[in-house]
Amino acid sequence: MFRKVLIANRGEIALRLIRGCRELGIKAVAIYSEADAESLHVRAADEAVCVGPAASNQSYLNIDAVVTAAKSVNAEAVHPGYGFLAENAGFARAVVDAGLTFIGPSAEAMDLMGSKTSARRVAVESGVPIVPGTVDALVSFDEAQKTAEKFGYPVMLKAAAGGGGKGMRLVSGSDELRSAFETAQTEAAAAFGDSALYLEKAVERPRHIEIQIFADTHGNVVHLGERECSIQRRHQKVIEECPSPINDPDLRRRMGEAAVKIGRTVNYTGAGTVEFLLSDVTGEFYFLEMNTRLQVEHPVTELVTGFDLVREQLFVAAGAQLSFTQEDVRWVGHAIECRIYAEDPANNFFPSPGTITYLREPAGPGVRIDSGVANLSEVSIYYDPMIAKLAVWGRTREEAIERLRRALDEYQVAGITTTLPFFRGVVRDEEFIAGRLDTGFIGRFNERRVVVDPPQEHVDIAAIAAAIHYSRHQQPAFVQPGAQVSDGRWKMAGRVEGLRKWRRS
Amino acid sequence: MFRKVLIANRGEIALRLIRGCRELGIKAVAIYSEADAESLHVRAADEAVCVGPAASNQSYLNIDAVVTAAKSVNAEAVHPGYGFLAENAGFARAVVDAGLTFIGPSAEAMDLMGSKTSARRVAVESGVPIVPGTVDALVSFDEAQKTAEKFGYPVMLKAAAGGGGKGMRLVSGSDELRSAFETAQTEAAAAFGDSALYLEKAVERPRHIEIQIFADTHGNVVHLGERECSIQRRHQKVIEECPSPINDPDLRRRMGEAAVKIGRTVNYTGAGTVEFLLSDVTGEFYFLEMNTRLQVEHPVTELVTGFDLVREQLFVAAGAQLSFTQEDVRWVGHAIECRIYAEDPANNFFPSPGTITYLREPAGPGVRIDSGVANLSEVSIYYDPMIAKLAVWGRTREEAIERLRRALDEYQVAGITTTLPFFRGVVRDEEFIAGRLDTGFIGRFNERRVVVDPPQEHVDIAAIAAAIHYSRHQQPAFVQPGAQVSDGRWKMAGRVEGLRKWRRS
Amino acid sequence: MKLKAVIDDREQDLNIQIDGGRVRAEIDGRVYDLELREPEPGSYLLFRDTEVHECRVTKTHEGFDVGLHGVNHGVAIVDPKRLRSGTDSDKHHHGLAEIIAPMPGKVVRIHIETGDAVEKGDGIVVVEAMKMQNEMKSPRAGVVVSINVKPGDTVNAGDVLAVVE
Amino acid sequence: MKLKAVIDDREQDLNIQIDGGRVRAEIDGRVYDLELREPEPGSYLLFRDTEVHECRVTKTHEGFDVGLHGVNHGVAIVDPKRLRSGTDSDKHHHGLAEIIAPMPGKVVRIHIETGDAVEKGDGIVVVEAMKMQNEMKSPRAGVVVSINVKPGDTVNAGDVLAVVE
Repeated sequence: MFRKVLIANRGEIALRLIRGCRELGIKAVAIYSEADAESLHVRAADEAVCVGPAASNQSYLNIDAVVTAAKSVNAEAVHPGYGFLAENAGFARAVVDAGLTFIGPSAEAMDLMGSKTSARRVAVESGVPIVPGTVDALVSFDEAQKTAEKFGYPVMLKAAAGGGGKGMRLVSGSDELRSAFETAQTEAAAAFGDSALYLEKAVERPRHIEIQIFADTHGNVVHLGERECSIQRRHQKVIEECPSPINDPDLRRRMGEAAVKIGRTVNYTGAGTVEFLLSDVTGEFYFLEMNTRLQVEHPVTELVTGFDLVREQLFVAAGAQLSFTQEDVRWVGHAIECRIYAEDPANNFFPSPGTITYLREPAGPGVRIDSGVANLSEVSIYYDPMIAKLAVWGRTREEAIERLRRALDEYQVAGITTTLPFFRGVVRDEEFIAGRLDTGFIGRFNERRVVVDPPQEHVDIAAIAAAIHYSRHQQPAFVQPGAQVSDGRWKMAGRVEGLRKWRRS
Repeated sequence: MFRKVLIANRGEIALRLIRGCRELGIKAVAIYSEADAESLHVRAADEAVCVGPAASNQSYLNIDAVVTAAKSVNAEAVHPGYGFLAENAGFARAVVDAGLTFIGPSAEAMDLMGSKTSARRVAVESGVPIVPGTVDALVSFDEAQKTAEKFGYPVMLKAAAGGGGKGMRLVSGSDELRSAFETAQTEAAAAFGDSALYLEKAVERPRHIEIQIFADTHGNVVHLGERECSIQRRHQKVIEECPSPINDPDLRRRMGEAAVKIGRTVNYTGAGTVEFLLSDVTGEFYFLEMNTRLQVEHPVTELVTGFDLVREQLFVAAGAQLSFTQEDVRWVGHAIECRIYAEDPANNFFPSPGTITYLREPAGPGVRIDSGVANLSEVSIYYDPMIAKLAVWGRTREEAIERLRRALDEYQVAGITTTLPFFRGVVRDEEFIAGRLDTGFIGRFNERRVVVDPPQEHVDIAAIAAAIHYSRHQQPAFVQPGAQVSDGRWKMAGRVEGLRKWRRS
Repeated sequence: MKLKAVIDDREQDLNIQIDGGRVRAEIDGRVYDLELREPEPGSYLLFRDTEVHECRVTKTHEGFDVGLHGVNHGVAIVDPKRLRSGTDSDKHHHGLAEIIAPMPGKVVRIHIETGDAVEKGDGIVVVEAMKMQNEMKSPRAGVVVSINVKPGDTVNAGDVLAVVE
Repeated sequence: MKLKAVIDDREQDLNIQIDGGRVRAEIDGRVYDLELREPEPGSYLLFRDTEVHECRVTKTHEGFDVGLHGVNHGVAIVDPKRLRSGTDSDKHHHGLAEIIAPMPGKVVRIHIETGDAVEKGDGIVVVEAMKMQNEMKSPRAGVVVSINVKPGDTVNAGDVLAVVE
């Protein structure tokens, strides 16, 4: 096994990887940008190397700097986590060329699956159905327009190099196409250094269901079942479950086999995820894309199967055989994960950077927290606003939801706005409890949510608490009280309106 | 199901029970002593009632006050947790007489199993082997002396009303008997209001193995397998595992059946634990005692079987059938729990009350924390010094130990001395890793532990950090520096010596 | 102490006496007798008879954010004693709709020019932050009377990016 | 700043310069160039080249407790600048063994009387705290020269309960 591994990432996933290394007695080396010197992932590491300024393209995305860092500390392997350089084949090559092990698939496999257009070709070769759409990248806006007309709206624009919803746009009519096309291109360029887009027909009431696969360097390829990731905003997942509420063993087997086929076609190694769209109308599933890395939502699979995916990744990268066969994989109980973002759900999930002035995380039975922050942590404007993942396990989906509800109510974060109030609403929502999910869930949820005002007593007591705090600190709430009362009140209107919208119903 | 339950306890177990109620939509009412008004269990509750002054015999042990509290808030049921009144049949009767449900067995079952002497009679009736010893309480010191001579030393003195090691003494020779007898009597009287003692022959290299049973009011009695609790200090458990490192399915079945027999004999209902001594020499097991309540260490059983024991308790108390049969019980993986005490392992585990000035708890995969404290919590001199339980799960015992090691290293508590350094040593101990456990473990561990000094660099950096802190706060470390340098140094000697002893090896 | 509390957009009279661990408060005639504890700085544990209310109070731009029973309340406290006289308030013109940056970020694109007529929902400005591009739409139909930023500008939360009349 | 650090029972010269985020320290000739951060009050994050050392510093009676890499170090800092002159130190007589209460509690029993001869390990006093009775044993053979408590007394940590010569 490796003696020292460089963790080429930040935030909660860096912590997760450091923990995985620690448990195997491997020294973990963190990298950090100048903005991150005090981040939790640095504090938790055995060693840490600064790789550049705050902007990620000058630090976490800087291949030379990261590889140099790995060499400078004599790391034997590099774990990319997710995001940043995780799906950059050039990075994988640079790591290998530097004589180190890249903890992930071969650069060749990443090339094949990294570009969505070539990935779709692989799926076709493997006999796995794909969503009707362009197989090659669009050469121009005109082509986009023509193809869109051909398939008929609504259509999806996607970044060929993409992932994580960056550079992805749903276009419901021709009038929206240009603005969407331009925005997606810029976003794709910014996120992946490649503005190439392609276009797909949009599937009706699609469920986003993905299959976790694992392969070693000895030809063993297995799947660990599905994750349901239909609850998304801006095409980014916010809640994931294992198994899907559908929980159909036959569907699991068929999708699992399809995913394993694709893995075999590209001689995949390590952890990978094959994403499918499942039409809640027709019941058919289509290959969507493959993520050639560990997923954000891997904990729900770990909770239900019992396997430690990071541990397996390290063993596979070190040349070991998988510690289990397909027959050993059992799915016990139900797990649900909520991604806690520093975003304002009352304001279209806009990021809300800032300093965490108070943090109390839930604990107890069936609760797992993977957090990237501690008390007084800075949530910076430079990076993804996810601060933590809350995952729960229960014997049944019902028990898991009850635990999730309890854990969300325990969770206290102050100083920044988070998506916690949104989740508190979702776990009390009929449709969610019934498991009727598709990627349109949040839109409909926002429509149907009945806003229940809290009892007058709670409102009064909140005011009293504020008054107590004020009296103890004796600073006026407003710098210019007179001038700003009404202004403040006006601002507050929107703000409190928002807050009210997200009350527990 | 109940709408409102009174939690007749404090600390981590009160939190655990509040969580269990919350998940079922039950309002949880806490009780607290005047010393506990700001405790976490009060802050987490929906309602709270003060039941008296700090001294537990005037508050948490005050039956009238607790029952009155339950009535005053219209609670429908009372959960006693463990310790305090949990095994007090009089309390169970008072609760029932007040028209409320006692979440636990019938007072009759508690009477039978509560007194160790009558419990031993029940075991004999049920055809379960017991340790040779007096069946009735000792009437005098003389009788103690005679019986001890009869069985031959070493012998065990135990409180008839006892539990949790209070009023228990190992006596290796006649010269020690009187002092042990007196101490045990006073302790028994203080802890249980009953100074009656009995005497047993001491078993050689005994393993303390207990079986979790569960029974409903419809005649179903099942067992959830064993917990190994051999690692004890002062006859109190500090580390528990499920399953036992022995992990012998046949032994589990035989002990399980013995435990179920006892449960049937007394028409037991709810959660109970039958404790056995297993001789590591002969492989025979003997009935020791039964705890007619939830155990401190129940989380390891929950982690391995997946059942939520508090949830089951609530359902059973509400009259439901057990949600599972013996055939449904599966043991998956391995769980280990460490009891984090506010005690100084370097100083014979003396309690070290105080204020927690800094707290960072471990998290991530396979880690469960049940904590009774938060940042700035007061660990009071009045109550049991356990502040939290750290439990980990792994696919194998090896994986669980690796996680435990990682989690213990993450755990940061400042302001009080805790048993964390002791555990950090244990999880690196050959014998522990090999699973060679018996109740003499800690004694031998203290003998064999090789003390590894930390690298000079760490010692220097610790000194530098202290100097930085000093320079930033500029208070002299000593009120009278001149006079106390050497005195301080002398005190430090003992202290640091101690600290060194508990360093990670 | 006599204060005004602005909560849920309503201004109310709040008369409060704090005497050690006892708090007596009256809000628009509703009376509260509470026992007060502060287990952590900024965490106020309030007992009303047996009811437990733990309030987490944080200072914000507009006043205070109070977390209570899983709900966040925006509260502004106004202390008449501290008000300066002669307030020329309400600089806010209701004929105008301001497009305001909800967070710090960088302007990447501007879809309109001063004088353009826009429909409700038309894209006005695209701001990028945390690697995400967000199109700010016009809250109403009207004419663009001012554009206060250009592509590449860095903006802060609350900045007025454009105004539609 | 020139200081003395008492750590692991050894007094060492500690010369330290703190200049913003840079720390240069010399201990008995060993030189450390460190980068300093303070992510939380009392948490000092020290980088030595790429090595990460997070120190959690807490004030104690004897000086400071420093948690580092899962180990607790007791450190006393002595600032010669602040030492008063004329120290009549070492009031501690090494011929004596003091039986000291390690924590607050109540004396429940005393097994000896002044003048008794005791063996190493003999029970001297039983102190009860947190519902546990703990027998304080004599650390050495000798004669009891003083007993400073009686049953029922409440004692604090550090109190000398008895002395054996």
